[in-house]
Amino acid sequence: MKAQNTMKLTIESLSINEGFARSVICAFAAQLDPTIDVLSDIRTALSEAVTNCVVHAYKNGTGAVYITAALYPDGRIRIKVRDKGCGIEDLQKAMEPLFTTADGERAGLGFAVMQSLMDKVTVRSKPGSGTTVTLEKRIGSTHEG
Amino acid sequence: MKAQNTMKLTIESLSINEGFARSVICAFAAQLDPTIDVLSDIRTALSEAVTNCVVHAYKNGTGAVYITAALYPDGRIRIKVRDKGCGIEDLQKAMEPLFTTADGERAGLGFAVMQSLMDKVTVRSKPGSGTTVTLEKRIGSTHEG
Amino acid sequence: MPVTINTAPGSLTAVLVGDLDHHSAKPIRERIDAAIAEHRPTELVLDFGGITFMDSSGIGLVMGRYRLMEELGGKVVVDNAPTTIKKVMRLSGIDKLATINYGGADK
Amino acid sequence: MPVTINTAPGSLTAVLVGDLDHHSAKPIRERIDAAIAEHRPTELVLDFGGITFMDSSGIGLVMGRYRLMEELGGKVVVDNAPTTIKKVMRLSGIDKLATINYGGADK
Ligand SMILES: Nc1ncnc2c1ncn2[C@@H]1O[C@H](COP(=O)(O)OP(=O)(O)O)[C@@H](O)[C@H]1O
Ligand SMILES: Nc1ncnc2c1ncn2[C@@H]1O[C@H](COP(=O)(O)OP(=O)(O)O)[C@@H](O)[C@H]1O
Repeated sequence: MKAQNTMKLTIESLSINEGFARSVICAFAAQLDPTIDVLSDIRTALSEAVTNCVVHAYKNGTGAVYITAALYPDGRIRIKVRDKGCGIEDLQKAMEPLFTTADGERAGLGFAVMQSLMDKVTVRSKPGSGTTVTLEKRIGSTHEG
Repeated sequence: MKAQNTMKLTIESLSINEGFARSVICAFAAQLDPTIDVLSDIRTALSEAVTNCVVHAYKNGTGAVYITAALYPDGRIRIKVRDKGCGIEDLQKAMEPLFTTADGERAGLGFAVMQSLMDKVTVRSKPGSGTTVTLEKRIGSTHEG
Repeated sequence: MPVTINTAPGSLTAVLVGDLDHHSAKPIRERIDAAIAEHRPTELVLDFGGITFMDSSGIGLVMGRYRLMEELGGKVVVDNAPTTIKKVMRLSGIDKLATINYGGADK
Repeated sequence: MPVTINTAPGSLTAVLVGDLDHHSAKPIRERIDAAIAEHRPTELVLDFGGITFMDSSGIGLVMGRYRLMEELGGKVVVDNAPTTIKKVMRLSGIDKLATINYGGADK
Protein backbone atom coordinates (compact mmCIF):
# COMPACT_ATOMS: atom_id res chain seq x y z
CA MET A 1 0.00 0.00 0.00
CA LYS A 2 1.32 3.42 -0.95
CA ALA A 3 1.92 5.84 1.93
CA GLN A 4 -0.20 8.99 1.94
CA ASN A 5 2.58 10.93 3.60
CA THR A 6 6.16 10.28 4.60
CA MET A 7 8.87 12.12 6.47
CA LYS A 8 12.54 11.65 7.26
CA LEU A 9 14.24 13.16 10.28
CA THR A 10 17.93 13.00 11.13
CA ILE A 11 19.03 14.02 14.60
CA GLU A 12 22.14 13.76 16.72
CA SER A 13 22.21 11.17 19.49
CA LEU A 14 21.98 13.81 22.23
CA SER A 15 19.66 13.05 25.11
CA ILE A 16 17.93 16.41 24.66
CA ASN A 17 16.70 15.14 21.28
CA GLU A 18 14.70 12.32 22.90
CA GLY A 19 11.97 14.84 23.70
CA PHE A 20 12.36 16.57 20.34
CA ALA A 21 11.87 13.27 18.49
CA ARG A 22 8.73 12.60 20.52
CA SER A 23 7.29 15.99 19.59
CA VAL A 24 8.01 15.37 15.92
CA ILE A 25 6.37 11.95 15.83
CA CYS A 26 3.30 13.28 17.65
CA ALA A 27 2.93 16.17 15.20
CA PHE A 28 3.26 13.80 12.26
CA ALA A 29 0.97 11.06 13.60
CA ALA A 30 -1.64 13.72 14.41
CA GLN A 31 -2.48 13.74 10.70
CA LEU A 32 -4.27 10.42 11.18
CA ASP A 33 -6.41 11.83 14.02
CA PRO A 34 -5.31 9.37 16.69
CA THR A 35 -6.81 9.24 20.16
CA ILE A 36 -4.70 10.64 23.01
CA ASP A 37 -4.06 7.10 24.28
CA VAL A 38 -2.77 5.90 20.92
CA LEU A 39 -0.59 8.97 20.55
CA SER A 40 0.81 8.32 24.01
CA ASP A 41 1.67 4.71 23.03
CA ILE A 42 3.48 5.86 19.89
CA ARG A 43 5.54 8.55 21.56
CA THR A 44 6.51 6.18 24.35
CA ALA A 45 7.64 3.45 21.92
CA LEU A 46 9.53 6.01 19.80
CA SER A 47 11.16 7.39 22.93
CA GLU A 48 12.46 3.90 23.80
CA ALA A 49 13.91 3.37 20.33
CA VAL A 50 15.60 6.79 20.20
CA THR A 51 16.90 6.48 23.76
CA ASN A 52 18.52 3.16 22.84
CA CYS A 53 20.49 4.94 20.11
CA VAL A 54 21.65 7.56 22.61
CA VAL A 55 22.45 5.11 25.41
CA HIS A 56 23.63 1.98 23.61
CA ALA A 57 24.35 2.46 19.89
CA TYR A 58 26.67 5.42 20.35
CA LYS A 59 27.62 4.80 23.96
CA ASN A 60 31.12 6.18 23.48
CA GLY A 61 30.17 9.37 21.63
CA THR A 62 27.45 10.76 19.44
CA GLY A 63 26.20 9.79 16.01
CA ALA A 64 23.25 10.25 13.73
CA VAL A 65 19.81 8.80 14.41
CA TYR A 66 17.66 8.37 11.30
CA ILE A 67 13.92 8.38 11.85
CA THR A 68 11.48 7.80 9.02
CA ALA A 69 7.73 7.63 9.31
CA ALA A 70 4.98 6.82 6.86
CA LEU A 71 1.22 7.19 7.17
CA TYR A 72 -0.99 4.77 5.26
CA PRO A 73 -4.54 5.31 3.99
CA ASP A 74 -5.75 2.38 6.09
CA GLY A 75 -4.78 4.30 9.23
CA ARG A 76 -1.42 2.69 9.99
CA ILE A 77 1.79 4.42 10.92
CA ARG A 78 5.17 2.80 10.31
CA ILE A 79 8.22 4.28 12.00
CA LYS A 80 11.84 3.28 11.47
CA VAL A 81 14.60 4.27 13.88
CA ARG A 82 18.05 3.51 12.49
CA ASP A 83 21.54 4.04 13.84
CA LYS A 84 25.04 3.27 12.59
CA GLY A 85 26.24 2.42 16.05
CA CYS A 86 27.68 -0.66 17.72
CA GLY A 87 24.90 -3.06 16.81
CA ILE A 88 23.52 -5.90 18.93
CA GLU A 89 25.43 -9.17 19.36
CA ASP A 90 22.64 -11.39 20.66
CA LEU A 91 19.30 -10.02 19.51
CA GLN A 92 17.18 -12.66 21.25
CA LYS A 93 18.79 -11.96 24.59
CA ALA A 94 18.59 -8.18 24.03
CA MET A 95 14.84 -8.40 23.59
CA GLU A 96 14.23 -10.31 26.81
CA PRO A 97 12.50 -8.17 29.43
CA LEU A 98 14.86 -6.89 32.14
CA PHE A 99 17.98 -7.70 30.09
CA THR A 100 20.33 -4.76 29.81
CA THR A 101 24.01 -4.33 29.02
CA ALA A 102 24.08 -0.86 30.54
CA ASP A 103 25.28 -0.23 34.01
CA GLY A 104 23.32 1.97 36.33
CA GLU A 105 19.69 2.68 35.92
CA ARG A 106 18.47 1.12 32.69
CA ALA A 107 15.50 -1.13 33.41
CA GLY A 108 16.07 -3.43 30.44
CA LEU A 109 12.47 -2.85 29.39
CA GLY A 110 12.84 -0.74 26.25
CA PHE A 111 12.01 -3.52 23.79
CA ALA A 112 9.30 -4.90 26.08
CA VAL A 113 7.62 -1.48 26.18
CA MET A 114 7.82 -1.11 22.39
CA GLN A 115 6.31 -4.55 21.92
CA SER A 116 3.50 -3.96 24.36
CA LEU A 117 2.53 -0.56 22.94
CA MET A 118 2.87 -1.17 19.19
CA ASP A 119 1.16 -3.72 16.94
CA LYS A 120 4.42 -4.87 15.39
CA VAL A 121 8.09 -4.42 16.29
CA THR A 122 10.93 -5.61 14.09
CA VAL A 123 14.61 -5.31 14.95
CA ARG A 124 17.46 -5.83 12.53
CA SER A 125 21.01 -5.40 13.73
CA LYS A 126 24.56 -6.09 12.63
CA PRO A 127 27.32 -5.86 15.22
CA GLY A 128 29.67 -3.07 14.28
CA SER A 129 27.39 -1.47 11.72
CA GLY A 130 24.11 -0.57 13.37
CA THR A 131 20.53 -1.31 14.26
CA THR A 132 17.14 -0.64 12.69
CA VAL A 133 13.95 -0.82 14.75
CA THR A 134 10.65 -0.77 12.88
CA LEU A 135 7.49 0.11 14.79
CA GLU A 136 4.03 -0.26 13.36
CA LYS A 137 0.60 0.56 14.69
CA ARG A 138 -2.91 1.16 13.46
CA ILE A 139 -3.75 4.57 14.81
CA GLY A 140 -6.65 5.97 12.83
CA SER A 141 -9.90 4.81 11.38
CA THR A 142 -9.75 3.50 7.84
CA HIS A 143 -10.15 6.23 5.25
CA GLU A 144 -12.00 5.70 2.01
CA GLY A 145 -9.91 4.26 -0.80
CA MET B 1 30.94 28.74 15.50
CA LYS B 2 30.07 25.08 15.95
CA ALA B 3 26.37 24.28 16.29
CA GLN B 4 25.33 22.78 19.62
CA ASN B 5 22.59 20.80 17.92
CA THR B 6 21.44 20.20 14.36
CA MET B 7 18.57 18.44 12.66
CA LYS B 8 17.52 17.56 9.13
CA LEU B 9 13.93 17.03 8.09
CA THR B 10 12.71 15.92 4.68
CA ILE B 11 9.01 16.24 3.91
CA GLU B 12 6.77 16.05 0.87
CA SER B 13 5.44 19.30 -0.58
CA LEU B 14 1.90 18.60 0.62
CA SER B 15 0.02 21.52 2.13
CA ILE B 16 -0.79 19.45 5.22
CA ASN B 17 2.94 19.44 5.99
CA GLU B 18 3.05 23.22 6.36
CA GLY B 19 1.63 22.83 9.85
CA PHE B 20 3.81 19.80 10.55
CA ALA B 21 6.96 21.72 9.62
CA ARG B 22 5.92 24.54 11.95
CA SER B 23 5.48 22.11 14.85
CA VAL B 24 8.91 20.61 14.20
CA ILE B 25 10.72 23.93 14.11
CA CYS B 26 8.99 25.07 17.31
CA ALA B 27 9.94 21.88 19.13
CA PHE B 28 13.55 22.23 17.98
CA ALA B 29 13.89 25.96 18.66
CA ALA B 30 12.40 25.41 22.13
CA GLN B 31 15.81 24.05 23.16
CA LEU B 32 17.09 27.65 23.20
CA ASP B 33 14.27 28.77 25.53
CA PRO B 34 12.84 31.44 23.24
CA THR B 35 10.03 33.77 24.25
CA ILE B 36 6.59 33.06 22.80
CA ASP B 37 6.93 36.10 20.53
CA VAL B 38 10.22 34.95 19.08
CA LEU B 39 8.89 31.43 18.60
CA SER B 40 5.91 32.90 16.78
CA ASP B 41 8.21 34.88 14.46
CA ILE B 42 10.22 31.78 13.61
CA ARG B 43 7.27 29.55 12.88
CA THR B 44 5.69 32.23 10.73
CA ALA B 45 8.86 32.74 8.67
CA LEU B 46 9.32 28.98 8.32
CA SER B 47 5.72 28.62 7.26
CA GLU B 48 6.27 31.15 4.44
CA ALA B 49 9.36 29.34 3.18
CA VAL B 50 7.73 25.90 3.24
CA THR B 51 4.51 27.20 1.69
CA ASN B 52 6.54 28.63 -1.19
CA CYS B 53 7.88 25.16 -1.92
CA VAL B 54 4.35 23.76 -1.95
CA VAL B 55 2.81 26.59 -3.98
CA HIS B 56 5.61 27.69 -6.31
CA ALA B 57 8.58 25.31 -6.45
CA TYR B 58 6.54 22.21 -7.20
CA LYS B 59 3.46 23.91 -8.59
CA ASN B 60 2.75 21.09 -11.03
CA GLY B 61 3.15 18.21 -8.62
CA THR B 62 4.88 17.31 -5.41
CA GLY B 63 8.53 17.03 -4.49
CA ALA B 64 10.80 16.93 -1.49
CA VAL B 65 11.35 19.86 0.86
CA TYR B 66 14.61 19.72 2.80
CA ILE B 67 14.68 21.59 6.08
CA THR B 68 17.81 21.81 8.19
CA ALA B 69 18.19 23.71 11.42
CA ALA B 70 21.13 24.44 13.67
CA LEU B 71 21.26 25.93 17.16
CA TYR B 72 24.35 27.90 18.16
CA PRO B 73 25.76 28.45 21.66
CA ASP B 74 25.36 32.21 21.24
CA GLY B 75 21.59 31.74 21.00
CA ARG B 76 21.12 31.85 17.23
CA ILE B 77 19.05 29.52 15.11
CA ARG B 78 19.81 29.05 11.42
CA ILE B 79 17.21 27.33 9.26
CA LYS B 80 17.57 26.28 5.64
CA VAL B 81 14.59 25.40 3.46
CA ARG B 82 15.64 23.85 0.16
CA ASP B 83 13.68 22.54 -2.79
CA LYS B 84 14.59 21.02 -6.14
CA GLY B 85 11.71 22.76 -7.87
CA CYS B 86 11.37 25.29 -10.68
CA GLY B 87 13.64 27.94 -9.21
CA ILE B 88 13.21 31.71 -9.45
CA GLU B 89 13.98 33.60 -12.69
CA ASP B 90 14.22 37.13 -11.30
CA LEU B 91 15.13 37.02 -7.64
CA GLN B 92 15.07 40.77 -7.10
CA LYS B 93 11.54 41.04 -8.44
CA ALA B 94 10.43 37.96 -6.51
CA MET B 95 11.49 39.57 -3.25
CA GLU B 96 9.55 42.77 -3.81
CA PRO B 97 6.56 43.07 -1.50
CA LEU B 98 3.25 42.28 -3.20
CA PHE B 99 4.94 40.62 -6.17
CA THR B 100 3.55 37.18 -6.90
CA THR B 101 3.52 34.87 -9.91
CA ALA B 102 0.64 32.83 -8.52
CA ASP B 103 -2.91 33.41 -9.57
CA GLY B 104 -5.61 33.61 -6.99
CA GLU B 105 -5.01 34.47 -3.42
CA ARG B 106 -1.29 34.74 -2.80
CA ALA B 107 -0.52 38.12 -1.26
CA GLY B 108 3.05 38.30 -2.58
CA LEU B 109 4.26 38.94 0.96
CA GLY B 110 6.08 35.71 1.79
CA PHE B 111 9.59 37.10 1.49
CA ALA B 112 8.57 40.40 3.09
CA VAL B 113 7.24 38.53 6.12
CA MET B 114 10.41 36.42 6.38
CA GLN B 115 12.56 39.55 6.21
CA SER B 116 10.56 41.43 8.79
CA LEU B 117 10.48 38.56 11.30
CA MET B 118 14.01 37.17 10.99
CA ASP B 119 17.37 38.87 11.51
CA LYS B 120 18.77 37.65 8.21
CA VAL B 121 17.22 36.10 5.10
CA THR B 122 19.28 34.78 2.20
CA VAL B 123 17.84 33.32 -0.99
CA ARG B 124 19.79 31.37 -3.58
CA SER B 125 17.98 30.04 -6.61
CA LYS B 126 18.74 28.50 -9.98
CA PRO B 127 15.91 28.33 -12.51
CA GLY B 128 15.20 24.70 -13.28
CA SER B 129 17.06 23.30 -10.32
CA GLY B 130 15.72 24.79 -7.13
CA THR B 131 15.80 27.31 -4.36
CA THR B 132 17.40 27.56 -0.93
CA VAL B 133 16.13 30.03 1.65
CA THR B 134 18.26 30.60 4.74
CA LEU B 135 16.65 32.15 7.80
CA GLU B 136 18.59 33.30 10.81
CA LYS B 137 17.59 34.78 14.13
CA ARG B 138 18.94 35.27 17.61
CA ILE B 139 16.37 33.62 19.81
CA GLY B 140 17.93 32.90 23.15
CA SER B 141 20.21 34.55 25.61
CA THR B 142 23.91 33.89 25.16
CA HIS B 143 25.09 30.77 26.93
CA GLU B 144 28.45 30.50 28.55
CA GLY B 145 31.28 29.42 26.25
CA MET C 1 -10.14 24.40 9.99
CA PRO C 2 -13.71 24.92 11.14
CA VAL C 3 -15.58 28.02 9.97
CA THR C 4 -18.90 29.02 11.46
CA ILE C 5 -21.05 31.48 9.53
CA ASN C 6 -23.49 33.74 11.39
CA THR C 7 -25.78 36.18 9.62
CA ALA C 8 -27.63 39.30 10.76
CA PRO C 9 -29.46 41.80 8.53
CA GLY C 10 -26.82 43.29 6.21
CA SER C 11 -23.98 41.61 8.07
CA LEU C 12 -22.21 38.29 7.78
CA THR C 13 -19.78 36.95 10.38
CA ALA C 14 -17.28 34.14 9.76
CA VAL C 15 -15.78 32.69 12.94
CA LEU C 16 -12.43 31.03 12.29
CA VAL C 17 -10.74 28.56 14.63
CA GLY C 18 -7.24 27.09 14.35
CA ASP C 19 -4.26 27.73 12.09
CA LEU C 20 -4.88 30.04 9.14
CA ASP C 21 -2.27 29.06 6.56
CA HIS C 22 -2.13 28.12 2.89
CA HIS C 23 -3.45 24.65 3.72
CA SER C 24 -6.56 25.85 5.51
CA ALA C 25 -7.20 29.03 3.49
CA LYS C 26 -8.86 27.41 0.49
CA PRO C 27 -11.77 25.69 2.24
CA ILE C 28 -12.31 28.77 4.43
CA ARG C 29 -12.40 31.03 1.38
CA GLU C 30 -14.90 28.76 -0.35
CA ARG C 31 -17.21 28.68 2.67
CA ILE C 32 -17.12 32.45 3.10
CA ASP C 33 -17.54 33.27 -0.59
CA ALA C 34 -20.53 30.96 -0.90
CA ALA C 35 -22.14 32.67 2.10
CA ILE C 36 -21.41 36.12 0.65
CA ALA C 37 -22.95 35.12 -2.69
CA GLU C 38 -26.04 33.90 -0.89
CA HIS C 39 -26.55 36.73 1.61
CA ARG C 40 -24.91 39.70 -0.17
CA PRO C 41 -24.09 41.50 3.10
CA THR C 42 -22.76 45.07 3.28
CA GLU C 43 -20.45 44.13 6.12
CA LEU C 44 -18.25 41.06 6.39
CA VAL C 45 -16.88 40.37 9.87
CA LEU C 46 -13.97 37.93 10.13
CA ASP C 47 -13.77 36.81 13.74
CA PHE C 48 -10.14 35.85 14.33
CA GLY C 49 -10.61 35.23 18.06
CA GLY C 50 -9.91 31.52 17.69
CA ILE C 51 -6.95 31.87 15.33
CA THR C 52 -3.84 30.14 16.65
CA PHE C 53 -1.52 31.00 13.77
CA MET C 54 -1.50 33.16 10.65
CA ASP C 55 1.01 33.82 7.91
CA SER C 56 0.73 35.78 4.65
CA SER C 57 -1.86 33.30 3.37
CA GLY C 58 -4.18 34.92 5.90
CA ILE C 59 -3.39 38.33 4.41
CA GLY C 60 -4.31 36.89 1.02
CA LEU C 61 -7.61 35.73 2.47
CA VAL C 62 -8.47 39.11 3.97
CA MET C 63 -7.30 40.94 0.84
CA GLY C 64 -9.41 38.72 -1.41
CA ARG C 65 -12.53 39.22 0.74
CA TYR C 66 -11.84 42.97 0.79
CA ARG C 67 -11.91 43.03 -3.02
CA LEU C 68 -15.06 40.97 -3.15
CA MET C 69 -16.87 43.18 -0.61
CA GLU C 70 -15.66 46.29 -2.42
CA GLU C 71 -17.45 45.07 -5.54
CA LEU C 72 -20.60 44.71 -3.48
CA GLY C 73 -20.09 48.19 -2.02
CA GLY C 74 -19.49 46.69 1.40
CA LYS C 75 -16.64 46.57 3.91
CA VAL C 76 -14.53 44.12 5.88
CA VAL C 77 -13.89 44.08 9.62
CA VAL C 78 -11.44 41.73 11.33
CA ASP C 79 -12.41 41.20 14.97
CA ASN C 80 -10.52 39.77 17.94
CA ALA C 81 -7.25 39.41 16.05
CA PRO C 82 -4.56 37.89 18.29
CA THR C 83 -1.71 40.34 18.89
CA THR C 84 0.80 37.76 17.62
CA ILE C 85 -0.42 38.42 14.06
CA LYS C 86 -0.12 42.20 14.41
CA LYS C 87 3.32 42.32 12.74
CA VAL C 88 2.10 40.45 9.68
CA MET C 89 -1.06 42.57 9.47
CA ARG C 90 0.85 45.87 9.69
CA LEU C 91 3.43 44.88 7.14
CA SER C 92 0.77 44.09 4.57
CA GLY C 93 -0.97 47.46 4.76
CA ILE C 94 -4.26 45.58 4.97
CA ASP C 95 -5.05 47.64 8.09
CA LYS C 96 -5.56 50.62 5.76
CA LEU C 97 -8.26 48.80 3.81
CA ALA C 98 -10.07 46.85 6.48
CA THR C 99 -10.73 47.62 10.13
CA ILE C 100 -8.60 45.38 12.34
CA ASN C 101 -9.61 45.06 15.99
CA TYR C 102 -7.13 43.28 18.24
CA GLY C 103 -7.91 41.43 21.41
CA GLY C 104 -7.87 37.75 20.46
CA ALA C 105 -6.85 34.62 22.30
CA ASP C 106 -3.25 35.27 23.19
CA LYS C 107 -3.48 38.92 24.07
CA MET D 1 12.95 18.85 34.83
CA PRO D 2 12.21 20.55 38.16
CA VAL D 3 12.19 18.43 41.31
CA THR D 4 10.91 19.77 44.60
CA ILE D 5 11.88 17.93 47.76
CA ASN D 6 9.60 18.10 50.82
CA THR D 7 10.44 16.42 54.10
CA ALA D 8 8.36 15.34 57.08
CA PRO D 9 9.51 13.20 60.02
CA GLY D 10 10.54 9.84 58.52
CA SER D 11 9.18 10.72 55.11
CA LEU D 12 10.64 12.39 52.03
CA THR D 13 8.55 13.53 49.08
CA ALA D 14 9.96 14.33 45.63
CA VAL D 15 7.54 16.25 43.41
CA LEU D 16 8.35 15.76 39.70
CA VAL D 17 7.10 18.00 36.93
CA GLY D 18 7.48 17.48 33.15
CA ASP D 19 8.74 14.63 30.99
CA LEU D 20 10.44 11.77 32.81
CA ASP D 21 12.77 10.23 30.26
CA HIS D 22 16.43 9.20 29.99
CA HIS D 23 17.39 12.86 29.50
CA SER D 24 15.75 14.12 32.67
CA ALA D 25 16.25 11.01 34.83
CA LYS D 26 19.86 11.63 35.79
CA PRO D 27 19.50 15.06 37.48
CA ILE D 28 16.30 13.89 39.17
CA ARG D 29 18.02 10.80 40.52
CA GLU D 30 20.92 12.84 41.84
CA ARG D 31 18.62 15.31 43.63
CA ILE D 32 16.58 12.54 45.23
CA ASP D 33 19.55 10.41 46.26
CA ALA D 34 21.28 13.38 47.87
CA ALA D 35 18.11 14.12 49.85
CA ILE D 36 17.79 10.47 50.91
CA ALA D 37 21.41 10.40 52.07
CA GLU D 38 20.80 13.53 54.09
CA HIS D 39 17.42 12.69 55.67
CA ARG D 40 17.46 8.87 55.71
CA PRO D 41 13.65 8.60 55.55
CA THR D 42 11.74 5.34 55.99
CA GLU D 43 9.29 6.34 53.30
CA LEU D 44 10.08 7.87 49.92
CA VAL D 45 7.08 9.39 48.12
CA LEU D 46 7.49 10.11 44.42
CA ASP D 47 4.75 12.55 43.46
CA PHE D 48 4.09 11.94 39.75
CA GLY D 49 1.12 14.36 39.59
CA GLY D 50 2.96 16.73 37.29
CA ILE D 51 4.47 14.10 35.03
CA THR D 52 3.58 14.66 31.38
CA PHE D 53 5.42 11.68 29.93
CA MET D 54 7.23 8.58 31.13
CA ASP D 55 9.01 5.70 29.43
CA SER D 56 11.09 2.82 30.81
CA SER D 57 13.69 5.30 32.06
CA GLY D 58 11.08 6.21 34.66
CA ILE D 59 10.81 2.56 35.65
CA GLY D 60 14.58 2.54 36.06
CA LEU D 61 14.30 5.54 38.35
CA VAL D 62 11.60 3.98 40.55
CA MET D 63 13.41 0.62 40.58
CA GLY D 64 16.69 2.24 41.62
CA ARG D 65 15.01 4.21 44.42
CA TYR D 66 13.24 1.02 45.54
CA ARG D 67 16.60 -0.74 45.91
CA LEU D 68 18.07 2.19 47.79
CA MET D 69 15.12 2.43 50.21
CA GLU D 70 15.20 -1.34 50.69
CA GLU D 71 18.76 -1.04 51.95
CA LEU D 72 17.56 1.57 54.44
CA GLY D 73 14.68 -0.69 55.47
CA GLY D 74 12.20 1.79 53.96
CA LYS D 75 9.61 1.75 51.20
CA VAL D 76 8.63 3.61 48.06
CA VAL D 77 5.22 5.08 47.18
CA VAL D 78 4.37 6.62 43.82
CA ASP D 79 1.53 9.10 44.18
CA ASN D 80 -0.75 10.74 41.60
CA ALA D 81 0.59 8.71 38.69
CA PRO D 82 -1.15 9.73 35.44
CA THR D 83 -3.16 6.85 34.00
CA THR D 84 -1.29 7.16 30.69
CA ILE D 85 1.76 5.57 32.32
CA LYS D 86 -0.23 2.66 33.77
CA LYS D 87 0.69 0.31 30.89
CA VAL D 88 4.40 0.89 31.35
CA MET D 89 4.11 0.55 35.14
CA ARG D 90 2.19 -2.74 34.92
CA LEU D 91 4.52 -4.27 32.38
CA SER D 92 7.52 -3.66 34.60
CA GLY D 93 6.12 -5.42 37.65
CA ILE D 94 7.25 -2.43 39.71
CA ASP D 95 3.72 -2.26 41.10
CA LYS D 96 4.56 -5.39 43.08
CA LEU D 97 7.49 -3.69 44.81
CA ALA D 98 6.23 -0.16 45.29
CA THR D 99 2.74 1.20 45.98
CA ILE D 100 1.45 3.00 42.89
CA ASN D 101 -1.48 5.35 43.37
CA TYR D 102 -3.07 6.65 40.19
CA GLY D 103 -4.95 9.88 39.82
CA GLY D 104 -2.50 12.26 38.17
CA ALA D 105 -2.92 15.10 35.71
CA ASP D 106 -4.50 13.37 32.73
CA LYS D 107 -6.87 11.05 34.57
N1 LIG E 1 20.15 0.70 19.07
C1 LIG E 1 20.88 -0.17 19.82
N2 LIG E 1 22.20 -0.34 19.57
C2 LIG E 1 22.94 -1.21 20.31
N3 LIG E 1 22.43 -1.98 21.29
C3 LIG E 1 21.12 -1.86 21.57
C4 LIG E 1 20.28 -0.97 20.87
N4 LIG E 1 19.03 -1.06 21.36
C5 LIG E 1 19.09 -2.00 22.32
N5 LIG E 1 20.35 -2.49 22.47
C6 LIG E 1 20.79 -3.57 23.39
O1 LIG E 1 19.64 -4.26 23.87
C7 LIG E 1 19.57 -4.23 25.30
C8 LIG E 1 18.12 -4.19 25.75
O2 LIG E 1 17.51 -2.99 25.34
P1 LIG E 1 16.19 -2.46 26.05
O3 LIG E 1 15.20 -3.56 26.13
O4 LIG E 1 15.76 -1.24 25.34
O5 LIG E 1 16.65 -2.13 27.55
P2 LIG E 1 17.63 -0.99 28.11
O6 LIG E 1 17.68 0.13 27.12
O7 LIG E 1 17.00 -0.57 29.38
O8 LIG E 1 18.97 -1.63 28.29
C9 LIG E 1 20.37 -3.00 25.67
O9 LIG E 1 20.85 -3.05 26.98
C10 LIG E 1 21.49 -3.04 24.64
O10 LIG E 1 22.49 -3.97 24.98
N1 LIG F 1 10.67 28.10 -3.48
C1 LIG F 1 10.30 28.81 -4.56
N2 LIG F 1 10.38 28.25 -5.80
C2 LIG F 1 10.03 28.95 -6.91
N3 LIG F 1 9.56 30.21 -6.87
C3 LIG F 1 9.45 30.84 -5.69
C4 LIG F 1 9.79 30.16 -4.48
N4 LIG F 1 9.59 31.02 -3.46
C5 LIG F 1 9.13 32.16 -4.00
N5 LIG F 1 9.04 32.07 -5.34
C6 LIG F 1 8.63 33.13 -6.28
O1 LIG F 1 8.69 34.37 -5.62
C7 LIG F 1 7.43 35.03 -5.63
C8 LIG F 1 7.22 35.85 -4.40
O2 LIG F 1 7.16 34.99 -3.26
P1 LIG F 1 6.47 35.48 -1.92
O3 LIG F 1 7.03 36.82 -1.55
O4 LIG F 1 6.63 34.39 -0.92
O5 LIG F 1 4.94 35.69 -2.28
P2 LIG F 1 3.79 34.64 -2.69
O6 LIG F 1 4.17 33.29 -2.15
O7 LIG F 1 2.56 35.17 -2.03
O8 LIG F 1 3.71 34.65 -4.19
C9 LIG F 1 6.44 33.91 -5.84
O9 LIG F 1 5.23 34.36 -6.39
C10 LIG F 1 7.21 32.96 -6.76
O10 LIG F 1 7.15 33.41 -8.09
